[in-house]
Amino acid sequence: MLAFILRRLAGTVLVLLTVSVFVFGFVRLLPGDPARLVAGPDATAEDVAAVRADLGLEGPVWRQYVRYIGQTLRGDLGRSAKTRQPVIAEIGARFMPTLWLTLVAMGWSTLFGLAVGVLSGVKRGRWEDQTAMVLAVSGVSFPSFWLGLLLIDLFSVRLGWLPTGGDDDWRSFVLPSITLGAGVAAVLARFTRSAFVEVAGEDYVRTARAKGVPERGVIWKHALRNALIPVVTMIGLEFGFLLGGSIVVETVFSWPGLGRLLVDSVSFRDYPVIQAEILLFSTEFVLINLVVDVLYAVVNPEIRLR
Amino acid sequence: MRGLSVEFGSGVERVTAVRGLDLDVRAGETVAIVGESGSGKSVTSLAITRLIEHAGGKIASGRIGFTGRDGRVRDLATETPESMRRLRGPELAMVFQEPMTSLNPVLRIGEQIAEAVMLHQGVGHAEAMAEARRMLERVRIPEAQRQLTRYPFQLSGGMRQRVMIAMALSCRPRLLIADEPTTALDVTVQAQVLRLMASLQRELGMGLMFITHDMGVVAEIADRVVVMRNGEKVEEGTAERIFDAPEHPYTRALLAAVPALGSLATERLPVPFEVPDGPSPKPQDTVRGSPVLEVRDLVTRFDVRRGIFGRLAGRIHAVEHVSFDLRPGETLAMVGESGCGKSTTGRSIIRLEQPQDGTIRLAGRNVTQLDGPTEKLLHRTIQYVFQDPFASLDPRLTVGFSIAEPIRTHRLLAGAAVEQQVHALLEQVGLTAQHAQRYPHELSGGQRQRVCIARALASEPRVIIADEAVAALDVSIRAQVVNLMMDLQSRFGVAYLFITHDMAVVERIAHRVAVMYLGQIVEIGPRQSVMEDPRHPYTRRLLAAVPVPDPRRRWREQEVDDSEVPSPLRAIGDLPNIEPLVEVGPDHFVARHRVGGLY
Amino acid sequence: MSEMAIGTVRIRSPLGEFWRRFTRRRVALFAGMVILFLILAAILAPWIAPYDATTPDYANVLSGPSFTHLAGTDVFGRDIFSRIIWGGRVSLTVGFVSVALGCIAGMVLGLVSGFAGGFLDSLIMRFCDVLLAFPGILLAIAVVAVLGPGISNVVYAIAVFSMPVFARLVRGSTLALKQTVYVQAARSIGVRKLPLILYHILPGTLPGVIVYLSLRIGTSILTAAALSFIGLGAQPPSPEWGAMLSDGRSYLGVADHLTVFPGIAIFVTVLAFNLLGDGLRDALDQKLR
Amino acid sequence: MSQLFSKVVLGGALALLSAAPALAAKDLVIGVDSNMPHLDPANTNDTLSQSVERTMYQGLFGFDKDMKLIPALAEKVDSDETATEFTFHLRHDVTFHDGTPFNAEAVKVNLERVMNPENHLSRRSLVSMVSHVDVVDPYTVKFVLSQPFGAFVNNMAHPGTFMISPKALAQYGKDIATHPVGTGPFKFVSFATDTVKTTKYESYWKPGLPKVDSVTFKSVPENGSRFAMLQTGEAQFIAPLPAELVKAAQGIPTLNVVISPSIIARYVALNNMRKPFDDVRVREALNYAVDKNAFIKIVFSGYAEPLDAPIPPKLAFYSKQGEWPYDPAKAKALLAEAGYPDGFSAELWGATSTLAKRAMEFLQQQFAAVGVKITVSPLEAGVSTAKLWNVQKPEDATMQMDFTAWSSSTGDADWGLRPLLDSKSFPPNLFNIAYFHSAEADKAIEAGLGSADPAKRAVAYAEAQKIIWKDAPWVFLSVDQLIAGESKRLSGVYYMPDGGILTEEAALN
Repeated sequence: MLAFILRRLAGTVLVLLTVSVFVFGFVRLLPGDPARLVAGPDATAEDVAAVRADLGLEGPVWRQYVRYIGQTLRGDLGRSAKTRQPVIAEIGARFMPTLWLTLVAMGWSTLFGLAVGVLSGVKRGRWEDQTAMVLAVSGVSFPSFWLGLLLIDLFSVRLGWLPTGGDDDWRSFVLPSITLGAGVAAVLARFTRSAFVEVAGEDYVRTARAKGVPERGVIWKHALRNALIPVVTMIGLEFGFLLGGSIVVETVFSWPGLGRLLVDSVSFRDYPVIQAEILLFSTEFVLINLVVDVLYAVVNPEIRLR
Repeated sequence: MRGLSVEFGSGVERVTAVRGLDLDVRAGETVAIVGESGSGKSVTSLAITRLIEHAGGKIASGRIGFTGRDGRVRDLATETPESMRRLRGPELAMVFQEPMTSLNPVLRIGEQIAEAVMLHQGVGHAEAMAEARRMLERVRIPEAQRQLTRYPFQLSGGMRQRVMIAMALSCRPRLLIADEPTTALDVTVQAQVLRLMASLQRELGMGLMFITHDMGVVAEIADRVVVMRNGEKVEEGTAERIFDAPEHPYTRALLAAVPALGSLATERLPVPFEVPDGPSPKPQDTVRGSPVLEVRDLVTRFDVRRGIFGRLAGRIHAVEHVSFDLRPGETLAMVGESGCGKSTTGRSIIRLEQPQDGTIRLAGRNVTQLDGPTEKLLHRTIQYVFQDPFASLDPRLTVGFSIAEPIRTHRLLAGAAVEQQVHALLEQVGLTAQHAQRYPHELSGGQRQRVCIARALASEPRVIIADEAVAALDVSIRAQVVNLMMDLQSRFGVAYLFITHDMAVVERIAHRVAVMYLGQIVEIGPRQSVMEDPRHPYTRRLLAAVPVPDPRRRWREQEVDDSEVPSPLRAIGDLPNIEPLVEVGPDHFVARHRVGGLY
Repeated sequence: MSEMAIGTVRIRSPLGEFWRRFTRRRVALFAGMVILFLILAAILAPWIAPYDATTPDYANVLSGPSFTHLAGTDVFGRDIFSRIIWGGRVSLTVGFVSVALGCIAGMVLGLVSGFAGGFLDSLIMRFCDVLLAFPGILLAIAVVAVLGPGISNVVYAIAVFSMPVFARLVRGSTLALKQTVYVQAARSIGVRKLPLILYHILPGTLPGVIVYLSLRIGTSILTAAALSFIGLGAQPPSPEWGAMLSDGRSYLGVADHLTVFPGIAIFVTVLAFNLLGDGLRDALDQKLR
Repeated sequence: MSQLFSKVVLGGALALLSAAPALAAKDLVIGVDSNMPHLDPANTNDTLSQSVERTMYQGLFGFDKDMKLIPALAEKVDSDETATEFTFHLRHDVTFHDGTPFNAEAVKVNLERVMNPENHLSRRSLVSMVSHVDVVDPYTVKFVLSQPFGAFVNNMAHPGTFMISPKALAQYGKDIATHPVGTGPFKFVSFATDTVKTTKYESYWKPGLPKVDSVTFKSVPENGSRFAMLQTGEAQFIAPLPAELVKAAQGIPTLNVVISPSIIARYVALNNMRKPFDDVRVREALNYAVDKNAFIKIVFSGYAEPLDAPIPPKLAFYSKQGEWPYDPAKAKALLAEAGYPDGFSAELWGATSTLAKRAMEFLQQQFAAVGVKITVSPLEAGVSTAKLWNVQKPEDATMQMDFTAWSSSTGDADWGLRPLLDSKSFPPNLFNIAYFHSAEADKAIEAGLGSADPAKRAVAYAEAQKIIWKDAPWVFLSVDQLIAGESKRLSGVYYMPDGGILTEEAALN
């Protein structure tokens, strides 16, 4: 098990290094000059040059990269071109809100998706199944920003139940996490259903019935645990979707997270922030998938004990 | 059971799988239900336990009277689902065909057995686990206590089937329904399991309904036999009566197709199967000339990697120093149980696997190192027929395309000649030119295998490696295909390397037999001499395990050998003990392994 | 006793079997017809759209739905109904072309990767891992940020992030197909690589690809809309649905019809593609029957 | 109905949510449309950050809600004839939030920090003409300039020269941006790029102020969300309120819509050095081709005024020039005269905001009517600065037409004209992206700067505006009206003509 985790970690580091090259190269492909933007409207040419040096944009690109990796490994992600703050502080403040929002969305959508998926699988072909699946497909067919705006209009403005944005208390989590998680819940519901239906046809489910296990036991003990194995992998992939989705949702709900920062920093060409943030997004995604792999091993003894 | 009918689907898609079936099983009796695929025998078993409803079918009519432990007679066809559930386990139990998939992969063995115990006997977890251990001991699983905490994937097929039996019997059912419980097992393991079931049945005094397609197995275990065909019962009687004096032509046909080991003990040459209403078959003498295929010291091993950086953890020694010759017109049967390396030997010869060592000579030419011309020669001269005719034809291409593929690949013919040749080949294997336009799914299993044989013949090969080529076919069709192959051998002088586990087929088709065990040939020689005078302990054990289709020659008195075949997976540097082959009779060689322990 | 007597299963070709099972799924069939209808409407836009999609009418801005303007007019007085019909051309093209590009590139990579194995396989798969390690929309933002906003760049962006998914899918089925007996049979005959891939492997990967294709089209229409929302999508005066929805949101509460109609257009289209994909999957996948 | 709905549809749990937002009565929340990058006044380029800084910082002078120059930390100023020496007399009763007294020494420290080129502060240009700062006595400070600069007091009212506690400067160095310590009515509490919280400064020097306990700025870029915040009471003031939502806001009884004039001019800069825009007839034609009233109606839902001079009316020394009337026929005739009877094609740049895109789309339609085919290219901030400001030589400029806006943060005509239209202001020096060059205009602009006498300056700037207007280096479009939404409970928050927000006198009841 430990060896398994270590091997995954090694792979993760490799992927992240490659990502860092991509990110670094990508940022330099972007049209636009951050130094000029940072220096401001009345800066002199020398000022701009000084800012450029400050941003690590001097010298050949490969040297910039070596310097950048070295600094990154030492935990120094540079200073934001826009705010002149250390990137680490800039991102640090926004990391937790995004992580929390993503986790809350992931949490409810996983629970909801699994429950609906199992219900549909059990009631396959019946109206419960049909309704749930139509709702699920609808869930993935909504442009999320529109859904968000509609939710604000209904629950905040018209009904006055929930705040429109911010991350002040648990109530402010409700609408953004619903908007963010709706698609994932729907995908998971559909996926769980098909995994469940597939498992329900397996021989060992028949065995369980043959030994007189009650239907509930057949579903929860025998079928679901096996159906979870592919679903767990799916959850990992969907996490990436959530991270991406947070970019839009955070804008709609004024959520002080990484997604908004990214949009801002891309439009401002704030290289150090973009670099750090894409790296962070990828790390988060890769790490979550590591966790998912471990979970996968937990539900699947064949992987765990090999 | 009276007038049972089972239907699947609804409306125009409705299919009646079982029609008006009557059947009785008494306590302590073993009733075998026999029939070929599609005869409705499995459907019947599912109908009794009402699991048929979860498989999409329903009981359309009839009643199933069942006398429970409490003496009450219930109609299982009309019981509520909940009371059926209560009956399953303590009264009715089932063992299924596929031990590999019938156990829940994510639950420990002990938990799975204990679950049934807890459900029906109302005992606590600890007690149920103790009972589970006792059951495992009872089905003769070694180290029962330790096995309780293992997962199914850690056990062999035979062990899993024992676990299934232990689970089924854990509540001492009145009736055990066993649906082809040994079909997926090797013959020695099958013998073990059959003996185990028979002895447990006697101990528990339960009724046993045994579903199988194998008349040999029927003869071994059944008191009474019910023969089914197309969802209907065609004949019923005691085992002795059915085997001695079958009445229905279908029963007769079934029995005729069952190869009986030892029936050719006095014949040196291969003899085709007898065909109902056909001329009586004659021995064939087809071997001519010097060896067309010479294999020397063939070695194929697979690396097993695990750990953080894919460290080499061991090797599977699939083929170890295998040597043999094959002459034109000759059939060498390669026998052995799953995992013994017989298929890998065949695959290594045509390079579907890469051998590590050894030489292969084809018609005197060394084809061990492949370059362009030798590769062409190899693929043209040796053809391979696979076990599963359903899988070995591309479902998206017509039969004609598949047969023409070797011709086109090796540019043997061009233009319209290709089509003509395809038609000719189809006729040679007993099909018609019209079949060329068909897709594989439109053909029956036997027809498909004929197509595969036609494809194999298309490049005019000198050697055909038939890898379990008839194993997936029903017995009656198996005989026809074997006969076809023998007929083709006599016409074209093609040599067969016939890889199989079916000793009865070996007896018919082989000139010589090679017995493989853990990657090595442990015995090789003329068929007659190997089968009548086996020298290697493994050969003996293998032959002893083959069921005999004669209810009077049961082996029940014999001792059960519950040992498992060891794994060919070895640590790095741990080389297997390879004993040289020693001649013990004319052309009959045996590896002198230490007798008794088998390593 | 003949062999034919044994078989009782009715015989259909794979295509016929697929069609039978697909047509039994009424929802999917209906979804397919909706998509067909949308495509037709987009093609016939010049003839069926009541107004031009770009001609402004400053005297008649932001008017609600009426008989003259079925879906009302936008901030420039343009007929929203006509813009949605014309916009179908843009949005559907974005959906189709981006996924098709990603699919073709992904299929080539997947086939090569799965068939060649070894180092090339590792290389391609690590590359896909890296692409997958970027959340999809992030990758799209990255591509658009480099190439600049605009509908064709949106197409490339979405293609880039669809590609690894197809590559993995095709690689997976290539590996599975490589193990099938019929491919081994072909190899045992000596069939060379190219015909082997073209005749035996490629067709086998198609069912999975087709299912995924239909599901991804919906995703890419949504992604295009999300890109429009953050200002990186289609540029004016293109009547792309996402851009219409995104631009109209400023008028939420004042002129809701600006968002409702493009929103519905996106929703219905994506829904239809998803339902179609589900139906195709059920019809193509034996296991799920 | 709400209760029934929640019970039936959403269950008991959600019903708990219907409680009203729990904000204490005297906490003011202001919703704004973009992030506050940082809070070092000397390094700030955006109006919004300046508004936030204004709650905590003050300069020697300041602006009132009408952009009128008023004394702040200085009680009065004297200057010499040539506008090269300015003496400020400081207030005696002011302390910084950290207890440091405010005096002439503090002014000197602040000024020298901004002047020092090594600090690379982006607002250095405001004081680049200062040669040295003399402390005359603890509360008198003299600035000696190296060249005459009539608008100097305006510069001292600019946020770039706000006074920071010298002690805090020494303590935090570069990090002063996240630890603001000033003399303003509110003290700094916390800062994230989305939210800045400040609290009442008890020892503020103006008696009776501040009247609210805290001021929080929240960035809510999404227009609909920002408006929703105001509706739900999560914010008491939002700015800007998008023009298209004015009608909706006016329909809500608890809200006020505040509409005020601005100094934000909207125009299309034309590259005067590039064909076909080097021909004045083409530039005139384009001015005739746009219906300004329709522009205002469509783009600003009517909440704007036509731009009738190169600078907006609220800037000092504005001089009305009339209007370029909408006359497409004349535009076509002029184009034909200039040799473009079938029009021409060109690219129009602009920002990526919804408003900019709408404006560009409108302009595209208008120009199309006279045969000029426009490709619209919204550019992100990072791209446009590089493409517009980083050009080293005029002939390298790729810009053809750029829809843009300018707000003179000093409130003076100089900063409204010189950086944009003086021939010495070509990029990369300043922002004359139109590459407009007119010797007479240059002369007039310099004359305006060369005197501290308002009368002389007025004459010079009137001349400059007349020349520029006639030469039409831009397509003159409109002057924004500023629109804010506020709760009826709120008073004393002002939206200034440059888009800044004044919170000093805020009161809630």
